Amino acid sequence: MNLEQHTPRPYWNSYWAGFGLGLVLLASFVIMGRGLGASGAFTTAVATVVHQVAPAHAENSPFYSEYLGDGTHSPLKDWLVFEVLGVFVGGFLSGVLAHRLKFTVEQGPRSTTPRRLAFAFVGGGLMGIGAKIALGCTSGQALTGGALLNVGSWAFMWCVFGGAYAVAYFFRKQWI
Amino acid sequence: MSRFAMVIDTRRCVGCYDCVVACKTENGVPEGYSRDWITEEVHGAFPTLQMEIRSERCNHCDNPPCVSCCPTGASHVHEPGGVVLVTHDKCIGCKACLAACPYNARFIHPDGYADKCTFCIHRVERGLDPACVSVCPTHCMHFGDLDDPQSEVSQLLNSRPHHALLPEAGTKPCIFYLT
Amino acid sequence: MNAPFYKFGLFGDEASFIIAFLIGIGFGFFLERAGFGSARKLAAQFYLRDLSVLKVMFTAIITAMTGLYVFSRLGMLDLSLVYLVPTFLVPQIVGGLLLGVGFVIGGYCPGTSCVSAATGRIDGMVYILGMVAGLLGFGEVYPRIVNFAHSTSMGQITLPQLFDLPYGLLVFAAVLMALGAFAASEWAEKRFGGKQPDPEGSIIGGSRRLTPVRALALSLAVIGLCAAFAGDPYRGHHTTIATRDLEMRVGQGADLIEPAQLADWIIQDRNDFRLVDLRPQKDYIAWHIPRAENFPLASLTPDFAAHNEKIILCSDDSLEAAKAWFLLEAQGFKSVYVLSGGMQGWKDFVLFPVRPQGATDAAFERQAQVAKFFGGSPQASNTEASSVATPAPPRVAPAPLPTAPPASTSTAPPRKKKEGC
Amino acid sequence: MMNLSRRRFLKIGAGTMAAAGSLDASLHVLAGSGKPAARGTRTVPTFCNLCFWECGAIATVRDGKLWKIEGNPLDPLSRGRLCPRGTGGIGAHFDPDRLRSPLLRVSERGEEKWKAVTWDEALSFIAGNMQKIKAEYGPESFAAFIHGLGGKFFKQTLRAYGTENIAAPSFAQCRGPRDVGFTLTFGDGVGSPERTDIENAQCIVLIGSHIGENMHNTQVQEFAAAVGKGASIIVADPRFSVAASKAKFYLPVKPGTDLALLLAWMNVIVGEKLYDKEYVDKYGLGFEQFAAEIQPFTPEWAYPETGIDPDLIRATAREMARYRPATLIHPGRHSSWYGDDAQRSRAIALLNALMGSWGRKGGLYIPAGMEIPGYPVPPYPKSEKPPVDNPNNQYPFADEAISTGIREATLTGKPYPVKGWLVYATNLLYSLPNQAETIRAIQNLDLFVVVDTIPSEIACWADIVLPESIYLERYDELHSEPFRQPFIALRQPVVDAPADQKPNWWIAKTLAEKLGLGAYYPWKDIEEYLAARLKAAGYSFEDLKRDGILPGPQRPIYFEDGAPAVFDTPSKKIEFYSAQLQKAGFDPVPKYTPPEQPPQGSYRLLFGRAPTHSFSRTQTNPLLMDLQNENSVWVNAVEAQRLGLKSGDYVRLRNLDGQVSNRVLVKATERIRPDCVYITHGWGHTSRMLRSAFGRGASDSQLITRYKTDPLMGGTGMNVNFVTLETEV
Amino acid sequence: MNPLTELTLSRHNPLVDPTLHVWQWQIPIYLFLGGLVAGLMIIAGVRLIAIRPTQREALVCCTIGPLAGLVFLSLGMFVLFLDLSHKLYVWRLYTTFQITSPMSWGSWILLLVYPALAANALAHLPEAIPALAKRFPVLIAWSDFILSRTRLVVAIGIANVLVGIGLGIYTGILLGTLGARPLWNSALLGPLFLFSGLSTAAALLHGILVLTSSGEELPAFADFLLSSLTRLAQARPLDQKVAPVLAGADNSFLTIELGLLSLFLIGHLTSTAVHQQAATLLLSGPYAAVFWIFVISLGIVLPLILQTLELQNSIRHTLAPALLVIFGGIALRFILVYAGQQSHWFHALN
Repeated sequence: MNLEQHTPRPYWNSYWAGFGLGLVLLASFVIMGRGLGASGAFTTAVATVVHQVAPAHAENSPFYSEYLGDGTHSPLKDWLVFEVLGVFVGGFLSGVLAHRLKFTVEQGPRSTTPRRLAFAFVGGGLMGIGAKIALGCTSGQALTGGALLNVGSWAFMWCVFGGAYAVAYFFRKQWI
Repeated sequence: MSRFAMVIDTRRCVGCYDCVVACKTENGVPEGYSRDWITEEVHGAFPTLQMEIRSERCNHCDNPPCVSCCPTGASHVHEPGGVVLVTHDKCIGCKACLAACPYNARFIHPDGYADKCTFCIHRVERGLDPACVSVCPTHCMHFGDLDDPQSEVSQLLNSRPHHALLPEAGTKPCIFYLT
Repeated sequence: MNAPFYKFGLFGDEASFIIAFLIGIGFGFFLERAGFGSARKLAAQFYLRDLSVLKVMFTAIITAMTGLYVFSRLGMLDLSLVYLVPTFLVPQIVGGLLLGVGFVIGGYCPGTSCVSAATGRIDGMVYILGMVAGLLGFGEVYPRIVNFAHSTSMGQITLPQLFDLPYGLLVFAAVLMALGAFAASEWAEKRFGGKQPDPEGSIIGGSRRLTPVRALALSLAVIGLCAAFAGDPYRGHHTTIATRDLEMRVGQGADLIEPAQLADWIIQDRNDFRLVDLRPQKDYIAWHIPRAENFPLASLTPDFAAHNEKIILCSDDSLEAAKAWFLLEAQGFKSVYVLSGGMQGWKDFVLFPVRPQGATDAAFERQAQVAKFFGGSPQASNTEASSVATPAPPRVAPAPLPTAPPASTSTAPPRKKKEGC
Repeated sequence: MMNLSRRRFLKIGAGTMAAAGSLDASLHVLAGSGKPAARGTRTVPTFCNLCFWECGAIATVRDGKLWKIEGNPLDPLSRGRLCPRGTGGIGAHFDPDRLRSPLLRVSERGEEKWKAVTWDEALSFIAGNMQKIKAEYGPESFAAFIHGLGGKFFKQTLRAYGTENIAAPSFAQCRGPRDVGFTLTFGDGVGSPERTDIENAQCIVLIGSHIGENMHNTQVQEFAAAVGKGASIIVADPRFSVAASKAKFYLPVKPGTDLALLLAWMNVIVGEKLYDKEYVDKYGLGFEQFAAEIQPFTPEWAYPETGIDPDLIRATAREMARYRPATLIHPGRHSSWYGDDAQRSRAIALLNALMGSWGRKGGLYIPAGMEIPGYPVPPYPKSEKPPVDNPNNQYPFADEAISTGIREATLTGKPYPVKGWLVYATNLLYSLPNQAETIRAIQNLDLFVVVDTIPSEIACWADIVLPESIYLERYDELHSEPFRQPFIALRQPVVDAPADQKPNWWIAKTLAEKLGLGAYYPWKDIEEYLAARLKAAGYSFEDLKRDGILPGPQRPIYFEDGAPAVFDTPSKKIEFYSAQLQKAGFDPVPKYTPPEQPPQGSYRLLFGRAPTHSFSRTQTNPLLMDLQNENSVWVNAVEAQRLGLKSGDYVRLRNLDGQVSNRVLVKATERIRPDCVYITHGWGHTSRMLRSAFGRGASDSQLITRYKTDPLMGGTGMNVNFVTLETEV
Repeated sequence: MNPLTELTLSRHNPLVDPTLHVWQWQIPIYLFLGGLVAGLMIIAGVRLIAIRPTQREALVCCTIGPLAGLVFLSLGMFVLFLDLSHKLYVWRLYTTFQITSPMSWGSWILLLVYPALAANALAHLPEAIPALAKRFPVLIAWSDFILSRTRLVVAIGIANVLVGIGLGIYTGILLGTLGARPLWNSALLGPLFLFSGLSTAAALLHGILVLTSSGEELPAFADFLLSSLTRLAQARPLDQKVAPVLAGADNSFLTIELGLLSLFLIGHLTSTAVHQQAATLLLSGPYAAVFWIFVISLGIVLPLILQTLELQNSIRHTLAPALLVIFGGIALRFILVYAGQQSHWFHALN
């Protein structure tokens, strides 16, 4: 047996992947009456950790306290937290089945690993802040709100693309 | 042989807590803990209600699961009388007996050992009733020997309908409630 | 079908977490399949090399959008119960721009970073760490920008509401726009990415056959077109009513409450029912049965009472009561009753009961006393029923604007976490 | 947590002591301080003071430490068994929040800033100010609120000083209406302990009395015995009380409509001729007029008012008649509810009269007392001014001083100013309605003295607080109330007071001496006083000290056994139709007026007792706190669900005057009507010095801002407040 | 559950009310470690018998496993000790033997575990950790002593298997005999915990194999984290003989565990109302989310899928199944201990 045989399989056609994603989103609407999300789960996790470390600080903060619930059960017992847990598992499963599981760093040919990781960290930070200001990220706002014809979501969506295209030129060395 | 038991008349009991406080003073039960307690069970909807008030404590079961699960023999059946007792300096505080008791009658004494009702064995051995029985202003509680057909408890059980708590748990409790 | 299932109480919170997990698996699976576990693939979008992001996102959006439209238009789903993130326009624009910049720098968005981390991408893991750091920082500065974050609030608002256009039309517009964008993307990919279009997987390139992808696009377009003319999904309530069951209940009179029985319940202070007065407010204020709450027909929303509460409807107009009865039954209320004879029945049998011919005073005494209690007066058997027409002097003083249920603290909405991601 | 750490500390301490065992003993010898505690147990008979029932008890001391207290088998009241409060009474000795020394106020009233002073300073201060008031306004301008047996010597000092304005809230705020109603009918009240022959009753009607939850020891014992014997119990209560759970008939009567129910019962009994005709003919007066008056009040009439089905009213009326005369319609005790309470109590009396139960076995027996001559004292000075509490005799049937009347006079200065108060053993802020009014009255005072064992709310407003030793630490006046069996009981000290607390007799006597009234206390100490009184009555003090109780000779207590059938009404008959009421302008036969209804969304506030606490005075008793450490508000389960509340939630109660209570636990229960809520009295303490009770539960007293005054006798009906529930976040 | 029933208890004893909570994290951790050690013993015992004593080869199962077992057992006993509230009297356990008490049985079994594990580890210690053998040559002598006696080897193997089975079943019986808690009231808890222990042990060994293999692309961070262990065991290519056996065994154990868990729940659901209510705690009650997601999905089903793929050579052997199975095993103990304490015979409110 030769493990090298397993080369990663190609990605799905975007339309079919999108269709599948759309059906998942629709299922969420039909079953739960709510859409998908991601950043909320991280916020809850952060709020929980802050609450563990400095309970008084978290309870007094208008930001964290919103994510701590009424105190009757753990704030981690939350829909989005479980959903994001599923995202990890689903992504992992898909990766395993397509032989794409690999410890590696995604970067353009001209980038270096430390630089890429630093950029990833900064980009993540910006994302976290942006997502909180906008009350959602690409999944919670663009995807979910987009399907619901939500005003804010469409405005948000165009701004994501707008913002990204506006600065894309300056970061081209990272990717191409 | 003798088999000590308690018979409690729920028709007379008013749930006044005298048994609870008498136990606390007699046995020096620490603050925040109780060896006996009052349970009120209400069925129905207003105004068609039934309520049973019970003074509850360790049932001193004939088949005590707390004794059989004790790894050190600290929990034991004291004879004569079949009273379930705990030897404090044999108890390691594993809490298995707390988990084994379907009545939740036991607790961990602040000093570390498992504790519960002793049927006031120190009084009974001197020919007195347990403290809770001796103070009850409604005379709803009776203590005596089940093996003696002439005893008050035997006679009461023969003459009146009664039930014990959770007979389905198979512990053969020795506290009976007259209805 | 009563969707969204969760909002109709089909299952509890615990089960919802399991569902969340399963939905999450699906979400993660398709994200990974689309290649969104790879930052390079995602970032290529912004260099017009590979526009999968746009294609995947818009396909997902229009799929869910049309599906949602169809379900709600068929009355299988109550669109008003689907949670909508409120719009705060400026913060969302600013947040969107920040997110866009973060996207290019970091290469992921929060959802895709999970997938990338799960498939071993170390940059994805670092990205998540960065996001956590960002959130921590944001948590500390949030109190200072809270005013900004809450500015330009527009509430829960959709594009159809904003532009005052039919919902279906906007669905169609979105589908058309998406299809146009797909065509543009394919062109751009060819132009900038130098990709040769995959004959099976593209819309404009390749052969002229009706490939499955094209069939998908076509069906979405057709549904969109129909939607443009098919009306508003919000008002498309259709409910199946078990006619035989209803017939049986109506036939047995099991849907009626006799006035005398209601009077007894009020006297005995039974509180296991809600008495709903359907008449216009001014009639209600003029006089009403004690304990009655005023809910004109239009205000009988599904949440005006708990679904398992016993509801008794009264009105001047039996048709009005019947309408309300149907409406509430259709909304899933479990036990709805109509006051037999309506307000007139109340007057005839409770306020101004007529002593039956030959009945003794003693036998009639109870009814007479009840009548007096409610401010009416018992009638001797020979008197004309004309006096019945006079409205009863209300025993219960006219309440000022009693439409709202008693102001209880519990009506304050529980503190709710913002949904969304 | 506190307990745990304290316990650990003690454990460590004990370990150290054991290690230094021999050293410890020798230290005692060296220092010569504190003899080692006596080993072994000893018992001391005394009588309880946890409530007004004053049961005979035997306290046990083990190794010098108070261990337990049990009933005295010789005592006819306790019959050898105390109630939970009595059994937990030793906790009062260990109460960590007790007053320890006299306290003199050093800032504004109510700010709770104090300076500890000596008894000499304290009593000189009081005596000086009392003399000033006497000189300026006359002695009548000094008033007192005194509750219970321990107040005897204070009354003596104040009578000697020259005032008769001495009231107890137990009249106008509690049992007054009942006793007035019975006196108007039978010429005598029901007394305390009540003359109810519950034990022998075959049918017991409780209308607003929750025996079992109010732990009047003998009554509960007799009630349980009656239940055990299968007596038929009829309970009318808005709440499914403990007694209701023993009842054959439970009538969920609408609050405030009890009189309608009573009238309907009488209507049935008279209409169906079910009453004791022979008895009524023999002892009654005005029965025909009475029968005519109640004729319209049929069960059907009562139905919409009370919500009780007419058939049920008839059935219960017949049930009562079936067992007469052994049918007892219990007079209750706390009876100041709706402002028409004397008339309602009169209706209860009349119903008893129809049953022929007064003076009969199983009804209301004729109690017997014991004669003990008083200790001879000089005659008290005669006052020229009328009593301050009832000017112009506006409440013509008040036969005791009206506490709220004294408060009114203090506020208005009419008919003459009141400038000094002495409050003994009653927490006025918890017993009088409308706390704000009491506090305003206090502002008009020149001298305000409170004598208490714990720093109660009223003590916080005092100028000077005197700490009294508790009942286990003192002698007291002899206890001898007319009862089934006559008796004399002695209270004697079991242990020493832990700090500088003094017995009431010492305080009153020393104060009298400071006032120059030493002649009224011609004895050295109370032992001399008690011995002299007992000797005069022909009994031995030593016997009483040994046994605690001296039973008297049994005398007949029923008419059939030869008890005298004396009715001390103007007509010397049972007055079915009351000419004296008619003359004074009141209904000669009770009439019903419907109560005010709660506004939408609010609930009538009802209050009552729990078996584990007495009034507001036991909440710092560690033993009793361990049984119940806060009260809860009972809310009908359906209402609670509508309000989004469940058992264990906390709410605040807000009354119609905007008064908001402390936070209180919800008990969502089927056991109460939907139109009212219920809390037990005595909680929600606001005195910071009551550390272990501060802020626990809600206080009904705080919410009783409104009250309705009974026109017959000045009682204050307090069940007329409505509250809404606010969720506590 | 009759909504029209109100049950009010005045008792408020700590650890007992409002629901029993006598056992916190210590007991589930102890039960997990006990099960894991039991699994390690059984696997070690079987492997010891299975390979011929003369065939000297380094063995994760026979040496690293028992050594880890010794550590885990000591850790478990320490955690158990932490749970005792009357700690100074712990020696009382060994002054008596209470035949009806599983805990007494367990405390004596634990004493047997040490020598059995140690003997097993000794047999192949020199090959497994040559560095150690170099420093303490006496180890080689002991190893030779054991391996030269076939009967002794078999005896050690059988002893390990038997004591392991006893230990594994005991961890379940410990709860199973506490009839007062309906959720625990099942004889299946013994086998369930035994097989759960076996699956975690197999997964652990499999994980160690993966970690210590110097196969292509050793995960850097894992290398960093566990470099000490890998150095001990000397990195070598993935043992292509043992790894699939372990994965396969783990799959069987997981399948049996799943079956037992189903039987356990079916048993409750077809029993009395209190048992049904107890099972509901897991199926749809407050523990449902954790049960379905962490125990069933992530702890059993997902590793089953992954290991099946590994066995089919569809994917590489990774650490993931091991971590998932171990995590699932811990979650199972936690959930059963916590939910069990919450289940009760008074199936009224409160």
